[in-house]
Order: sequence, then C-alpha cells, then structure tokens
Amino acid sequence: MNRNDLKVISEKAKEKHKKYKHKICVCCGAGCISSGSEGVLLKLQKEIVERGLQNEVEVIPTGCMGPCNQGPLVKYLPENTIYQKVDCENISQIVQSQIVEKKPIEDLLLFSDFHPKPFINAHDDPFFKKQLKIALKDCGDINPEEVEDYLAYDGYLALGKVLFQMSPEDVIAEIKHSRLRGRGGAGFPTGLKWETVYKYVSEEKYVICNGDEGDPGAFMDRSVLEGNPHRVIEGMAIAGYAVGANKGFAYIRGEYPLAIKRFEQAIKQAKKNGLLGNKILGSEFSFDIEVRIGAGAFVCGEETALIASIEGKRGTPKPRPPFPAESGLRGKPTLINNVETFASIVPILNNGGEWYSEIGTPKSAGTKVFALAGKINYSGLIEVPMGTSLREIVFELGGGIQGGGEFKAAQTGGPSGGCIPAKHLDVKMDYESLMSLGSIMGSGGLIVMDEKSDMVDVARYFMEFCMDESCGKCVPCRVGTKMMHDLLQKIYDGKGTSIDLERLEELAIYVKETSLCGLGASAPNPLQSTLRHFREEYESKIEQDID
Amino acid sequence: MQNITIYIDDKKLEVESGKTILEVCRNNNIEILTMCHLEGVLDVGACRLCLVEIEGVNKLLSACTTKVAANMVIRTSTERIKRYQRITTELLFAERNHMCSVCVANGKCELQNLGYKVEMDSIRYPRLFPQCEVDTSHSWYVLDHNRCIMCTRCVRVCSEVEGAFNWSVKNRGYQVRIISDFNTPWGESTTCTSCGKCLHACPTGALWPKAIVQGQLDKKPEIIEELMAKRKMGL
Amino acid sequence: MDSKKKIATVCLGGCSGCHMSILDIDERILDVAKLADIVKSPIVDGKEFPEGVDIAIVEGSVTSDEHWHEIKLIRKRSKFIVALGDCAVMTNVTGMRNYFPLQEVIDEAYKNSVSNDAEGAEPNDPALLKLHDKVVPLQEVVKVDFIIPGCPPSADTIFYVLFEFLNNRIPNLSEVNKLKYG
Amino acid sequence: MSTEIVSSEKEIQNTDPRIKLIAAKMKKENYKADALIEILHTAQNAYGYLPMNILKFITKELKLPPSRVYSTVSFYHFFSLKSKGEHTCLVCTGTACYVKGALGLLDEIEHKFSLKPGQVSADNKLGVQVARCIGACGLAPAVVLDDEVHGKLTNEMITDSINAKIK
Repeated sequence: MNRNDLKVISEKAKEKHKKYKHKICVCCGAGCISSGSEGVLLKLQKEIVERGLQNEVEVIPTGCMGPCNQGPLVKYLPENTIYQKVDCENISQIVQSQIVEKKPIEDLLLFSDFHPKPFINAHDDPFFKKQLKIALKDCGDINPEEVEDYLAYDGYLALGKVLFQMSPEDVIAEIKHSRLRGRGGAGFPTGLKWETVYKYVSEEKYVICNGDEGDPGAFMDRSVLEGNPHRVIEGMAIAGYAVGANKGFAYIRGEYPLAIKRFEQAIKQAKKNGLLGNKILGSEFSFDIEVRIGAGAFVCGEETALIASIEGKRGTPKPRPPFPAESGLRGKPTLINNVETFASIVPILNNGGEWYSEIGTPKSAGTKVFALAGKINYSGLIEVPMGTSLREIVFELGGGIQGGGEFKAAQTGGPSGGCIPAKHLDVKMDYESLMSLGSIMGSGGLIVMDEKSDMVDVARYFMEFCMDESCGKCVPCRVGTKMMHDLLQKIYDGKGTSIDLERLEELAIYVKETSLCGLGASAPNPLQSTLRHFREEYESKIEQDID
Repeated sequence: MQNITIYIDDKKLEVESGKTILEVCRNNNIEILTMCHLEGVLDVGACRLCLVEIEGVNKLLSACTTKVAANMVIRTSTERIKRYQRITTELLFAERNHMCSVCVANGKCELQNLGYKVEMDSIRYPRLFPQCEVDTSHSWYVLDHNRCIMCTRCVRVCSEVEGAFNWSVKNRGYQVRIISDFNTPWGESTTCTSCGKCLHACPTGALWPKAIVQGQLDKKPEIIEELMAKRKMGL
Repeated sequence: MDSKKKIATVCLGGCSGCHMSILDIDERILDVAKLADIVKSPIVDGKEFPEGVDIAIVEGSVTSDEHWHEIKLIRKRSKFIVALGDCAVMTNVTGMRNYFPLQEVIDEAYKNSVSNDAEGAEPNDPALLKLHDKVVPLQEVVKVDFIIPGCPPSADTIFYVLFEFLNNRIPNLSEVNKLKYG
Repeated sequence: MSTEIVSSEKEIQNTDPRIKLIAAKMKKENYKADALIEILHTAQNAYGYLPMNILKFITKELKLPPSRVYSTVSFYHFFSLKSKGEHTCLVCTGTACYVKGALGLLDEIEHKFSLKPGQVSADNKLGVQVARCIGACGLAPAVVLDDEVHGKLTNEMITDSINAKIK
C-alpha cells in the first residue's frame, strides 16, 4: 500500500460504515469481558441476524468505554445511548425497544442505579461531559481487531503525513511545540527526549513502548493497548521516523494476555497492509515492532531495567548517566515512552502541537488518563485536561463516595505516589501541583479512600509492595524498604515507639536520596505523604513514654 | 585524552577526561568509600557508599559510574554524605549475620573497616536475622551466605575475569542470594574452575578457603587488578 | 556531697563480661569515686533500681518481660543511659537465638541435647524469666544516650567514657581511637 | 477410544509434544540469549511451571551458563519452579482443546474435586492449572497429569484418571 492507497482504503472503510443505520458497540475490554461481554456480543449478533437486521445494524466489539464496574456495557449509536450491566436476557429487549420501537430502556441506562433520571445520551452525564478524550479517542468506538476500523477513523494518516511531508526535525519540533510530557509518571518533556535520541549518531537505534503498567489499581495502558492498538503502533512508527530508529519493541505486562493478543494481531495487520515493515507506505522508511512480554516485575517499568528485561536478563536497573537515549538497548541510543504518550502522538500531528499545547495548564499541557478506583461510585477510566481539580474528578466525574461515606484521601501514583487529603481537594491535577503535595502524577492510578481507611495501613501496604518488587541490587532499596516495612508493621501493630517513627522518617529521606533507580527513590512517597498529612494517625498508634 | 578542570572538595584539579570520579579521587588521594567497586571488573553502582554531591545535579551520583566533566564541582564528604554512608553501613550490618570473630581477630574485613571509617557505634535499625545457609560442598572453598553483602564482586570476577559464569544472583529484594549454577551446591558446579579468584574478590568472610585457619584469612583483592593489567599488556 | 553524681550499673541479658571489664579499671575506680557514688550495681548491695540516677550503665540485651520492665524503669529513673557492650548495643551472642524460633531453641537446649536429666523437661519454674520471641538491643525499647560497643569493651574505654561524663563532657570514641568491635 | 499416555522422563525428551513447542520457539528466536524470557514464557505456558529438566534443556540449546538462566527465572514472579500440589492436572485451553471441550473438563474437575484453575486441594494432593497450549492439538481435549499427556478425554475419563493418580 502506498500513501494514495491509504486514502482510498480509508474512504472505502468510511463508506462501508455509512451504509449502516445503526451501530451497536459491545465493550470488550478486559473488565467487561470478565463480566461476560463476549457472550453478550455473540447473542447480540445472533439476535440481529435472526431479526434480519444485519444490513441495517452493525455490531462490533470495542475497547474500553470507561465506566468499568458497570459492565458489560453496550453502546448504541448514533444516539450514544449506553446500557449497563447487560446480560444475555436483556438483549432481545434492547433490540426490540431500541431498534424496532426506537425508545430507550430507562432501567438499563448507564448509571440508572445512581441517578433518578439517567441520561439517554451518555455524553450528557458528567462522567463523560467533563472528559476530553485525546489519548483514548476512538477507544470504545472502533473494533480494535480490525485495521479497517482504525483506517475509517483517519488512522495512519498522520504517519503518511509525517513520512512524506515532514522531516524528522519537523516532527520533533511539532512534539516540542505541543509541550507533551511523558505520561509514564515522571513527566519528562517528550520532544526533548526525542531530540536527544535523534542527536546521537548511530547505525542502530531503538524505540521502546513501555507497557509494563505495574501499579496496583492502574489500567490505563491496558485499556489503550486493548482498545486501540493501532494508535500506539502508529505513534511508535512516527517516533521511529523522528529519532531514526528502524526497530521497535513493545514491552507489555504478562498479566495482560488480551492486550498482548490484540497488539500482536494489530502488528500483523499493519505489516500486511504495508503500514509497518519495509518501506512503509512506499517511503524510504522501514520500521518493525516486536512484542516482548513482561514476566511480573514492577521494577521493569524503570527504563534501564526494562532494557535489561528485553535483553532477556534479570530486570535490574543501571546507574544513569549514561541515559538510554545515549546507550540503551544493546548499547544503542534508545527512546522509551509510555503507551499513553505514544497514543497522544497521532492527535498532536493531526491537529498540530499548538492545539495540544493550549489544553491543560501552562506547565502540563494536554490531557491525562486516570483509572478511578476505590471507594468511589463510578470507578473506571477517564481522560481529563490537565489541571482538572481533584474535587471535580471525585465528585462530578466519579459520582462521589460510595455508600455516602466521607472523602478522606486520594492516592495517586500507586506505590510511587502519595495521598492527597480532603483539605487539598481543590488541587489541580498536574505534575507540579501533585509534586508540591508530596505525591506524583504517576501513570494515572487514582484510588479514593473514605473515612474507614487506615493511613498507616495504606503506607504499610505500599511499602510491602515496594519491598517485594525491589530488585535487590542496591543497598538502600533492598534493605531500606524491608526496614521501613518492618517498622511500619510494628507501628501498625501498636508496638512502635516514637524512636521508631524518627528512624522511619530518617530512612525515608535516605532511601529516597540514595537509591539507584526510581523505584527506590519513590518508594518512601506513600509513607512520607501519609506522615505529612495524617501524622496524628501514626502518633495515636505509638507508645509515647519511651524517654 | 584531553585534560579538563574539575573541583573536588574545593580543590582545583586538572584531570584526564573520560575518567570516573572514583578514579580521579583515588589518583588524588581523596578517599571514597565503596564496597562493590573492585579494580579490574566493571562497576555496577550498587552499594551507594560512593555517592557524591555534584553542583547543579539534584541527585546524588555514584562516583564509580559517573564520569568527570569539565568544570564539575564535586563534594565527597559533606555532612549529608557522611550521614548516608553511616546508614548504608548500618543497613549492611543489619541485613544478615555479621557477628564474626574472624575479622575481629585479624582486622582484615572490608566491612568491619567500613564500620570504623563511618564511626558506626551501633546498628540503629532492627536487625533482620535471616536464616542463611553455609555451602561447604566444594572441596576447597566455603560460601557462607550469612556474611554476604551482595556486592556481586564474585559474580563479576567469575564472569568477566575467569569467564566461568559459575556465580549469579537469585530472587530479588531482600531475598537475593548468590547462587552457583542452577542454585545447586557449589561442589556440584559444572562451570566452576576452582580458580579461587572470587575468594580474593570477596570483601567479607562470605567466601573463604577451607585450608586456612580462619583467623589467618587474608584476602588480596588487588590480584584481580594486577591480573587484568597484565592481560591488557598481553602478558 | 551533693555535687557527687550517682552511677548505677545493671546487667540484663548478658554474660557479666562487661562488668568484669568495669572491674578492670582497677585503681582508677578511686578517681571515679571522687566524683560519683555507685548506688546500684551487681557489685554493690541494692535490691531495686533507685531514683535520681545520673548515669545508668546497662550491660546485656532485652530478652524477657523482666528485662523489658527493668529497662523501662531504668529509663524513668536515670538521666543518662549508657549501653555497655555488644549485647546491649546489638544483641550479639544473646541475639544468636533470633535466627531460630524460640521453641526450637528451648527444645534444643533442654530436650534434644544430652543431659543427665532423663526426661529432658523444659524448665517451668515461675521464678524464671519469661522469654520474648526475639531478643532486642536496648535502643529498640528505650532511648539510649551513649553507646560503647565491644565484647567486652576495654576497661580503658569504660573509664574514658565515665570520666568524661563525670566531668560534664560528651565522650567521643572515634576521636580518641577507642571505637572497637568484638 | 483409549487414553493415550506418554510417560517416563527419558521418553518425554522425545515424545512430549511440549518439548517440540519449546524447541520450535527457540529455533524461531534463532537461539538468541535475548529471547530467553520469551522462551521461558513458552515453557511456562506449556507446563504450568518450569521443570528442572526443561530449564536444563533450554540452557543447553541456548548455550547459556546455568546461573544466568536460573537467576533470570527466579527474578520474575511469572515463572515458577515448582508445580503446585503433589500431583498436577494441567488442562490445556489452547484453541483446539477449547473447541473440543476443555472448559467442560474444567467444570467437571471443579464439580468433582472443588478445585478451580490455580488452586490446590487442602491436603496438597492435587493442583489444577491451565496451559495456553501444550502442542498436543491432535489429542484435543488434552490434559497433562503429572508428566503424562492424556488425550481425547471425556468428563468421565478425566475424573477416573485423576482419581487413579491421587489415590
């Protein structure tokens, strides 16, 4: 396929969709599948055929739609009506009422168990209304297993534009202009990273997509990989062109078999259609992607550990400098970006860096995907502009606290992040504001806790996680996390003393400043932030009369 | 190699570029503490004792893996660095069983010397007391996990100098242990050449020869450097 | 007489070797006696730990309920606590049982090992110490003000520390080259 | 229809279909050390854990030092060196077995032994696991009981075979 064919195919695919009057999307993200959406899909397809509606109604499986705990979800287009908790018994009723009688079933509408009057157009619900989908765009509307579906939504046009109209410098300038920052957690400017890799001269360079999303409670990357794998592939290919790499690796968690399957399938389809491989779209640029499956090690989210893992070794990090941009995979310059970062590349190139840079806050441009979980009414996946306040996310998008409880804290950034207490509910969710509260943006996990949560236990839980996930190479992280965990356990068990608390604080600073990699450097965050905002809970647990 | 100017602890130095901070310090008699560095094998930056402050860099960097750059301003012994060195030492002592009579008797243990250097008078953190094995299966040598500090000098000597790859590390976190082959007894190793270099590389009493009365244990880590230097000269 | 400081020495879970080392300061005890009274010690008579002690020198680790209460009492009644010797500082030999479960250790000592007691019974007299699962050094139970490592610390070191304290100076072991393990 | 049983460790090397899967994977990856983790995934998927003889086989084929392989295996939580339970029942849920009733076998096991995949019986006698494909598609639905491949199973046969094992 060359560039003109691409346009033709894209138009054809659009035509094909236009011939249907109705489109029904069944969410087949991992969450909905586990509540039985595949059965719903099969039954629905059968029902449509039995009623002879197959030329009128298109039924497709899609990626994640967002409100995961209301699944299985079925979306009816063009009205954009979403039905929740659909099971095989409801299907006949839905088809009859929605397609034949053209009136929605109120009892089955999304969030009907929370709203007295649920919305017929789901976009009117605050859950969707407040969102701005850029990285997640099309996720939930297209069939992730069909490249034609992606093409019908202008897929690979950005790659075409880049390959034929832009120089690598142009692409990097555009990304720099967008002010996009790495969505993996640390928020390093993406354009700058690309430029650094671009500047190193080497025969071989690599692009790595970091899909080793290991934070408990985070599933943004999984949803993107499952719901729109071609978007990530296209982003990686553009990155490859910009930095001068011909080979890419997608490192995906072994815990995500569906994401792996769909991504591998998407690579095959892309290769078959000349969108990957030799001389992409008839240009001089060749790029190939291989999937590497993670084997259950959180530390492999760290760049240098991830590289070691791709090389088939123990996933232990190396001291930086040298940075992977200079000497990464197999000692060659390597660009590593997170899944969400790659998913943001295509819209930036389609709409321009200027457009993207105007979304969000001055220092943190664009949008961020969050995975809402914990004691919140609507848990699931959302994408909001940077700078949206925590209050909006929890109480408007998230529908408030489950069971009418009281908001106590929100934990962001998983085991590397911290807790934000109720008095900071108005904090703007961007890199700097979260950092100033002792938390981090992280990959986007957001766990809401109510008044029943014990913050010492929260800190202990995350410390246990870091202790188990420490690679064991450097002393501060290997012994320090174990020590901090034991001290936290002691305090949690009511056996701690004020000296233990003192030592804990000293160790936290020490581990943070001396650890070899990001895991150790951020492992004390949950402890430090709970100590900062909920110190009284620690003090109530310790024995005071030590001296 | 071109010469560059750097400043270490307020001392102006003209040094060759391309060297690590550790090399420069050692050449200029500035003491840098370290346990995992061994002349002759590659550095891993694992013990974190050699951390230094560099002006303009907000992180502490390991001297053994960071190369000097022009006009770098380095501090090696600030109060913060000293405090951290002491904590690191305490953690090393707290991790396993270092109640050892040999080093007390002959004073030749690098770990013990480290304790004196950082003026450690006690271990302020709860000791972990793990149950560790002692592998005596090799006909000549012993591996005592109780004394091991996971500096991996033996692993690197075995792979980089001897080329035998007998040693590696198993598990992760605080459960890491040195292993031979498939985590099998050392005496059954199919790769070990019994060269004994790992014994000299080991900074503590984790590896030692059976033939020597323990009180006379005297390690010569410098033989690794000498060997590698000879090799470089083609001898 | 009022200006004289009060010194107490106590032996918890230790072998009394550190107290032997105290005795080894020999005639220098006279210099100490000029500045202080020894109000409680295994080597002087005294049933209970007295109040108003200036310097409590504690040997040994905390191995049982009794030790735990004793060190808490010592903390309440003394201005300064000096942890004397490796057992008090980091459990040392007494801590070697920490590598094993307590019951295993007791079984090994009383039941499995050879003895002239045919039954190999575990002693259970109510007067015996109620052992804790793990032995801990003093500083895990109370705040310790000064530490003298060593097994045992030398008489010179002990005298140096005492003499400095009695003259209202803070001793520094590294400075005078008296930091010594084992 | 007879249950096809393959046994004895020596024969496994030649006739166990899972060995062929692993061999094929290594060949596909050009016996590169880089692909060690990928190959281990294949082996783990086929066996439910990484048996020692398989690790040795991989080590030899890739010409790697044993310590390198063992250290990598022990680092990642996905890999396990021990089968769970004294006896293991590994149900293949590859496409062919799935189509021919692997889920039925799992239901039957759950019904008769109250064990779901990943669980081990209270007396530690029996552990049930699923494999993504053991490469015995011609025998579908196939189950590996300890190291014996049982093919073309019916629900009755699986219960009898397991009972014979754990008795």
